[in-house]
Amino acid sequence: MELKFILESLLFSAQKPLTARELRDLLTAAAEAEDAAPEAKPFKKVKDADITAALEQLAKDHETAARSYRLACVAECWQFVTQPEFGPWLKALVGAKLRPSRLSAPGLETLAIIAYRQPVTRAEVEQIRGVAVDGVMQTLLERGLVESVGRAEVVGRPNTYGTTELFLEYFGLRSLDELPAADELRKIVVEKPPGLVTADLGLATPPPEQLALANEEKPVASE
Amino acid sequence: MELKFILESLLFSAQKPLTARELRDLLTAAAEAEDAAPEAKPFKKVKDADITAALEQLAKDHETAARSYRLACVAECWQFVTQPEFGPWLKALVGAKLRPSRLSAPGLETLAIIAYRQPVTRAEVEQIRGVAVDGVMQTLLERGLVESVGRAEVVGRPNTYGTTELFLEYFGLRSLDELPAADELRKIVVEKPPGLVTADLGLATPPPEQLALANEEKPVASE
Amino acid sequence: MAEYKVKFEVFEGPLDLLLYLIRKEEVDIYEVNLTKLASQFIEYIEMMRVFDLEIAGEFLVMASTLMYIKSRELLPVDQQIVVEGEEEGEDPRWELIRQLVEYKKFKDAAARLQTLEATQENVFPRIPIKPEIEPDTRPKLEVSIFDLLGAVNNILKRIAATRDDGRNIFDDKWTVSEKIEQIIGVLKARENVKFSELFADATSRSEVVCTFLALLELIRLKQLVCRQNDAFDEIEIGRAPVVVAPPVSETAVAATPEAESARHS
Repeated sequence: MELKFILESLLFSAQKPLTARELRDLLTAAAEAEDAAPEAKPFKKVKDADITAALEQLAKDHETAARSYRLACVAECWQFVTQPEFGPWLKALVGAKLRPSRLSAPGLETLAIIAYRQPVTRAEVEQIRGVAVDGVMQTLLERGLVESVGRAEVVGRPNTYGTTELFLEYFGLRSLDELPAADELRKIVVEKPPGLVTADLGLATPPPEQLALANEEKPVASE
Repeated sequence: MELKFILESLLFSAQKPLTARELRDLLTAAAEAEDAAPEAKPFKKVKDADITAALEQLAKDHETAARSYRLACVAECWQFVTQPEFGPWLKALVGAKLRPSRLSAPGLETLAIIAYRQPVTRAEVEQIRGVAVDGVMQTLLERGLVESVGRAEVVGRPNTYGTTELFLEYFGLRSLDELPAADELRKIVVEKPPGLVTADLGLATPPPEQLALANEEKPVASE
Repeated sequence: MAEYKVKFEVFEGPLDLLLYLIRKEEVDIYEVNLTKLASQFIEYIEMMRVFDLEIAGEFLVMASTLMYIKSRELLPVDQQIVVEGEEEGEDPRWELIRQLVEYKKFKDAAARLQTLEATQENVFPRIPIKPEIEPDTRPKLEVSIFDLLGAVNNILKRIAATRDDGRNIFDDKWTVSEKIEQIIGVLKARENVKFSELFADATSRSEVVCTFLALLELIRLKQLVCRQNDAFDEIEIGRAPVVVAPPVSETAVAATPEAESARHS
């Protein structure tokens, strides 16, 4: 019996998403059951790494099969889900998903900043957005998408914020590493052209190269 | 969008087995929804025959894929089920809890007689089993595995009994034709000697021919 | 007027308005004419004032920053003022560009999150049917009752074929409980036994029936399991993996009134 198919059958039948650890415990339980089937015994001490590898392989299998569903990993929990393009029919089947109303543009912007920059203080978020974020932060906290994760070692020791597991679930992300363009946005370094300060200030319009050229590199495209 | 994938996504997410008719109704509902997606509209009037063909194809697809689950049709209802060989692990998943209250041996035996010889009177069952079946019949009726299906055209017009759809589900059968050795076992009893039903009601033990004699004629199809 | 109001409400804040103005100019943020941008921005603020719209404080702060940038560009380098809190040599133009670039990236990230949010509304988890409805997780009766019934029926037919005087079988005194003990005895001696072997010595229909009922009872009590290697292979009977201390005989005897008077052959 191949490990990945056992895991598949478990995920296929489970009433809730399962972690690799939970799957391992189920394999152990099946091997240790009083009337354990002989074929269950070899999986008594299967390693976490083997389970994770099998799950990755399984997810790849299903991606390749390109059916109407796939094996998704959201917040480190594995689950079979349908592909989004079948939404219209599934809505007919189970009704629209019970989800809170969609986030507003300010809500999404604030959430994006917190997601990429966590842990981050409210002041830092406001600096990036250029506006106060009190109301928006309140909403995000109430919806459980962000939470206080500690205090910054600066004057006043303000709260720092980070995203929650619900955030990952809400957006269907496996982990924060799966955030689009995560590497780039975690630390945006906008290189300052060295010559800028001594620009020809008499000009009403700065010569483009002064603002545009960051060292030898091409400026980061804005779109 | 291919019909079979839509059906697949529905069956994959449905919390109960669905008939072809129910699937068709869902396609229609999705097409007629107030905010119907444009891609849902072409399936508004899809024919039953097309759905059945797509389902058969889908079942074949999954059989070929040979994964840990398959698409099964039981009592005209379609559902995804896991392959039996994964039972040991699924038992661990559901806490080793099997189907509630199994049938007793007399219950199974009585049920088998009814299944193969339906429509059948209680007296006929008793003749075959050689004991009174009142209690057992009661249990089977209460559990919805058998039901009264009519009356026999003999003295006293006793009730005749047959199996229900739940019976098929319980044993994972698509139809009565799938009963093991159905042909052979039905043959034995198809030709009831007209007088027999009332002839030996007093007998506690069945005369051997009733169980053993195979008739040469083709059995009457049960459906 | 209503049109403007709608428009202004769309802007999240001053940075948003600036990005909007830059996009309208169809230039890269790095190449924007800040002086022109400042004029346009202030024009919008004036417009908001004219239409009596509430202007958030941040817009006014940004307006003054832009005014400062604009005025600063009119001065020679050595006459430039240094704003309080601003590092020596910090160029407010650069600071603004940096802020706009950063903000733009997060705005784009927010748009991607919005796409994910909408997608997730159409992603449905599989919540399977509760396992007890699954036909294939049935108890470990690897051979169904119907297989057994079919098998015993074949044996009955064989007996009927070899014995025409079927009726005299009623002289037989076999009981189910005796057969239960017999089967247990056989399986103590060996791991498993073929279905037909159990019936091989049967001399009458009633003996076959008793043996069969005993078999069913033992299966029900989980003392035995029946297996079949292939669909049409002969059924094999073996001990169940876990043998519970057998209350078997008692149960069976109780169910069979004539047990006490039974005799062994």
